[in-house]
Amino acid sequence: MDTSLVLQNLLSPPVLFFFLGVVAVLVGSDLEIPAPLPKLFSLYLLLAIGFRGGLELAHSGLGGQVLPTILAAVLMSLVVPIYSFFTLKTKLDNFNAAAIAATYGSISAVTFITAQSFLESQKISFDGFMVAALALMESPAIIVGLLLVKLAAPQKRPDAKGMRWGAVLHEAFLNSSVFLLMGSLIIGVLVASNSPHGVEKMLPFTDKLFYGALSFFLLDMGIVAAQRLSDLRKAGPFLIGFAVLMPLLNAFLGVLIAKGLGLDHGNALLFVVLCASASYIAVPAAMRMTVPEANPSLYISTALGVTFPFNIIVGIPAYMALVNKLIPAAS
Amino acid sequence: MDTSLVLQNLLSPPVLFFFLGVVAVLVGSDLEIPAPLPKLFSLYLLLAIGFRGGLELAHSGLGGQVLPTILAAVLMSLVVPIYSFFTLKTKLDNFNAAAIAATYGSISAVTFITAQSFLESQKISFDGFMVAALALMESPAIIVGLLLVKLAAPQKRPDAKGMRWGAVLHEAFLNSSVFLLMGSLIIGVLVASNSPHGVEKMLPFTDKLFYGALSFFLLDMGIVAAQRLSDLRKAGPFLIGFAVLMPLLNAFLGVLIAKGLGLDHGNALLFVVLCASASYIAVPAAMRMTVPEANPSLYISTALGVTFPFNIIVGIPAYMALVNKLIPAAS
Amino acid sequence: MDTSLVLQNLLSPPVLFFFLGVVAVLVGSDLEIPAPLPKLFSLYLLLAIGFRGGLELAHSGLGGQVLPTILAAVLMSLVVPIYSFFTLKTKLDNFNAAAIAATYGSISAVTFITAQSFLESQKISFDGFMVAALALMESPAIIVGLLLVKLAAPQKRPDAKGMRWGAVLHEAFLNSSVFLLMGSLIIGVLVASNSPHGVEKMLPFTDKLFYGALSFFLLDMGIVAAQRLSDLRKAGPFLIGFAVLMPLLNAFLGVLIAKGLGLDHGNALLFVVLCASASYIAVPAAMRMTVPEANPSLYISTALGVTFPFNIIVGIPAYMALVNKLIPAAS
Amino acid sequence: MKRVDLILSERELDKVIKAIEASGAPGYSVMKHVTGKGPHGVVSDAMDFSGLGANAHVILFCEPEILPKLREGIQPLLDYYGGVAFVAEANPL
Amino acid sequence: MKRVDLILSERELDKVIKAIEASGAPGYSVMKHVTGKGPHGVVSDAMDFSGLGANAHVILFCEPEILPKLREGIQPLLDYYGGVAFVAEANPL
Amino acid sequence: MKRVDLILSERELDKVIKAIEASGAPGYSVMKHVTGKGPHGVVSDAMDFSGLGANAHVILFCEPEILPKLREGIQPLLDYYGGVAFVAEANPL
Ligand SMILES: Nc1ncnc2c1ncn2[C@@H]1O[C@H](COP(=O)(O)O)[C@@H](O)[C@H]1O
Ligand SMILES: Nc1ncnc2c1ncn2[C@@H]1O[C@H](COP(=O)(O)O)[C@@H](O)[C@H]1O
Ligand SMILES: Nc1ncnc2c1ncn2[C@@H]1O[C@H](COP(=O)(O)O)[C@@H](O)[C@H]1O
Ligand code: NA
Ligand code: NA
Ligand code: NA
Repeated sequence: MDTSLVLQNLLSPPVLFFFLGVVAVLVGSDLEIPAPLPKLFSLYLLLAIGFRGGLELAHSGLGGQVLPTILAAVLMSLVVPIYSFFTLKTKLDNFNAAAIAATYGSISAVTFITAQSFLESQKISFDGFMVAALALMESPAIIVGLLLVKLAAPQKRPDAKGMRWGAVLHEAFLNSSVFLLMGSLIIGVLVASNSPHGVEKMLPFTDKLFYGALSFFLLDMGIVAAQRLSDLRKAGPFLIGFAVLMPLLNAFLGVLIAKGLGLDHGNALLFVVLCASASYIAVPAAMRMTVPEANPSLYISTALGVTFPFNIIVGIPAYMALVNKLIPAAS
Repeated sequence: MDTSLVLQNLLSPPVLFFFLGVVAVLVGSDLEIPAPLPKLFSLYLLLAIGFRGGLELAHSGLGGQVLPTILAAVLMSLVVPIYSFFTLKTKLDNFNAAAIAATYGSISAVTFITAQSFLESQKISFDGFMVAALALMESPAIIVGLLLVKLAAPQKRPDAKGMRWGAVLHEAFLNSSVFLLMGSLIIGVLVASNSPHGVEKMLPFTDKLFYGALSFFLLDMGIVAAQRLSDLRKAGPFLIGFAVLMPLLNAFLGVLIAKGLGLDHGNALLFVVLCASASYIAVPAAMRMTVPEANPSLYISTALGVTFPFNIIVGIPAYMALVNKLIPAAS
Repeated sequence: MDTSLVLQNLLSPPVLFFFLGVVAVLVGSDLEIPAPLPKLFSLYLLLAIGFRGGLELAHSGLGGQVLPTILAAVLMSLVVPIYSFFTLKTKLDNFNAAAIAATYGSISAVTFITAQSFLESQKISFDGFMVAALALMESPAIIVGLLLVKLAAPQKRPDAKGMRWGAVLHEAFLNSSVFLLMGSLIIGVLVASNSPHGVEKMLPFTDKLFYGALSFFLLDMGIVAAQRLSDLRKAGPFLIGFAVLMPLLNAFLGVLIAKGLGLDHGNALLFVVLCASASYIAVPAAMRMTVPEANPSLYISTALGVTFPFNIIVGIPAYMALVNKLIPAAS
Repeated sequence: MKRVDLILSERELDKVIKAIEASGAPGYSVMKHVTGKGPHGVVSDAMDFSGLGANAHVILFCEPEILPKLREGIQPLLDYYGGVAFVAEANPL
Repeated sequence: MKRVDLILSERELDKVIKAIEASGAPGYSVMKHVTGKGPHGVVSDAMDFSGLGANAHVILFCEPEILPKLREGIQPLLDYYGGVAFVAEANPL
Repeated sequence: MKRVDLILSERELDKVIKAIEASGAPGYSVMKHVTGKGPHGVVSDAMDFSGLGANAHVILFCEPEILPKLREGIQPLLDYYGGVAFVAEANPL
């Protein structure tokens, strides 16, 4: 693994602010970013990434690699939860196994954004349609997770007939982060061709501020992730191992698929990061609503306390090295 | 009506984000922008619009059309509540009639800003002194509304002697949004000539971010406006009709006055929008304090649930078309 | 004293927005910036000033005047609380005397930032290492304050053995504002040389927005400072006098030291402002945790209600005049 | 001792606090941003950005002798503006 | 009259409010952002940014006759999802 | 069962929660950002930006047997730092 890539990633502002948050918790500083300020940054990042992705999608269109890549991404978000579920079931009950599995089928927008920043710092180009893949991987993973619950666990809830399909689809497609991401993407597409003036006036907000806002948000993510560390003891070595090895496996599959799709290095890294990352925004919120039997501290701690820092810190440069190795450079 | 104007307005980012908020409520997404984040954007927009208006007012001075236009605007804010009140009294009690009437005499800063953005996208120029008109239309409308309550309704409140004038003027001139808008306007004027360095360093904050912040705020306005839709059933067809027809009437009067004042197309549209819009920030807050007998769900739902979306979506381009038709282009 | 300097300072946007906040309270407007929005700006300002200082420190290195200046600053933060304490003890109990003393040994980051803006508007240059001095003056003052409590006041707290050193050092070095400022400074240093791309992408956030965010925060500071005015009556003339005269004394000492260090005008002013300002963020929070016996309304009102406005409004230009008088211009 | 719970619009909070202070109560606590429903309809915080405010919950512990004075100051406000006030028994821990 | 205090996850708040309205209670008040600890573990608001939510505290004052209906609607929710519900005496001020 | 209400500075919240956990209480709930007035003067949240904090309101429902242990852990904190603690009757819904 290329240690200079790791170091360059480590010394970028977003990752350093993430560390600062972690250190704050480890040394016991009272640094905190009180609610609902982190929500402001989280909403902003989703809106901005969606909008920018939409602009680029409007330019690239749906031809070439676009549709195959999006399809492959959706497929991964359907398949990953299934094999994750059967792995997790060896040690956990159905509810927890399904909730964690859904988490790993879905994606982490912040990991994706950090990977984009990493690519930019390496001057490697990538395409806007990858944001569409990002947006489309949340819902299928949620649906598979809830399907697994439905199939594997007998329902005896006060809502009588158990989960109804309406509620499941509702959570999958209309939960606030999926909705905002998709909505902003569509707005980006609509605006790109019809309102050049609007695009230009949005950019200082969605582009210029983006990196700083990401750094600020990662400061909070560092705090929250580190607070999760104590939960990890309860989670035990099995889950910690899962939270590191499953992303590696998914990343490996991701590189192979990216190669098959003929993606170039930038898009390949983003594709891998989508496969390897786990959701700690949309999916936990959806699982908490629809699978209250699962323990949030398990699915949040694995996704946010282990997989997220792992990806942010060593994952991204490691996946880049893998991409560089397995995919011949376009020339 | 020029449908291309409507379409161009509909496809601008602020209006699309407004729609996104409306859709979120209609489809039942849990998207919300929790308090006090919308307050941040509302404070920011008032500060920025005031500051920018002040800068421009310092340059234009008070000569030419400036004073007549401001006077005409203040006059409209005094007169509109009176005929609105007598219209509303046919169906509502004095308290509710007066509160809604005050709302329509006053203005909506966000509608005004959206109209400015619309003009910019059409490359039509307008002047900064219109912001002074905006700032000066809130207080008279509040005063007339409270006067109407005082005259029309016998007071029997625990505060003994009913409303005192001090409290009325206080609410009219010192309520937070009027105060912040006026204060920022004055700061803009003071700074324009004395601190060119300060102006330059403020602009990235007050100018560059403005459009994005407006879009973000309109996302919330879309959510809040759509939540009001259920109140409309209670409001009934009379109030819904009022909330559409009164702006149209006021807009029509506004165009005639603008023509009389000799305003060019940009300023004329802004003047019309001031006449046609209704307040859902300053006036409701003032009415809630001083006329607790009126039902907030009535005056907020009409102004925010009907008139605001109507103006944002079809009103602005429609008024533009009217201006184009009735006022000969300056040449 | 150069009245044009005072006027130029008074007519800068940050100071005018501070006034606007003061006026809001004095005239009884309900303008308020609800929690936790001011915290957002306070965190942002600390992060941005630390980061920018770090960038510049990386370029200037620790040679030349850097280390002597930082040492002198730390020394002042150790000595000021001691003579302040003995002055205050003539009228106050040990707890309150120690808490106020610590406040004056420490610094006000916002006063420092306002002084930087003042220098920029005067086109006088200054160096980034002054931020390091800023960051390093908080902790010693807190430690001396707590030492004074420990020495002067018999402890009889429920935590048994009174204050433990761990807790004291913890509060001194790890309280959230010191931690964020130091952390951002270090990140700035690390990033400056290793991640030029990261630096460039951070600047729109940390630089361009800075002045506007400062103005917005000062609007809140004006409100909060003015709310403190009623506490001043309780504080009495002794404390009010202390809150004006002590900064003047410290400023005078500061100019002499700056002269001894050979600082040029820009750095000298910043050094003086560090000496003359009093903390109303880090130290009050630390004192409240560790010296609950002291009355927060005393130490906050003096630092925030008197010294802060005094410095912001007349102090900075006055100190500039003093610097101009006592330190010969570099040529 | 007695525990009094008041829930009312943030709008009247200043007036209520004045009445509490006039009653001689030894202290009180206030929670804002309370939503709810009562005879006057639903109160949400969706309009918070406009300064419209929601409800406040005021708790105060006092001797029973304070109650008449408190009632006198607060009841007219509640009667006119809405809101609820209840008393219960409570003893120091 | 009776005072009922409910503390439960914000997640179930809508359901609980429906049950309260069905019970015929004359009103209720809600405080969100409540943290705490119970048989199901600690609830913090650190994940607020993700929409995960914390607990809500619902207070309602009602006639004793309302209680059985209330219990019927709410008890199954608390049994399944967690949360606590207590009743105490309270009288109008 | 018993209902205990504690209102105290956010500053001492961690210590109080430790005392509650040591007492064996089955759970507790916390509301922050409480303002108020007591023997030590007025507490507002205007200095929130500086980390100064306001008050917290802690509610806990427990068996009467828990009270002595609770009192023992909490009373010294309240005596020294300020704040109030009251007990009332409460029964499961
Ligand atoms: N029975 C009740 N129980 C609890 N809270 C109530 C009750 N009635 C009214 N409230 C609260 O008091 C507020 C004002 O009531 P009102 O203006 O009388 O409708 C409501 O919005 C509720 O928050
Ligand atoms: N004994 C108790 N006293 C006060 N609050 C409690 C108690 N038990 C539980 N709670 C609250 O109810 C929430 C949900 O409880 P549970 O899901 O049953 O653990 C907890 O997070 C606490 O906020
Ligand atoms: N009698 C009371 N009733 C309700 N709350 C009180 C009372 N006394 C004190 N408090 C609350 O407890 C906090 C701390 O009180 P203290 O430090 O003793 O002044 C106050 O700020 C109030 O929020
Ligand atoms: Na994934
Ligand atoms: Na109008
Ligand atoms: Na100092």
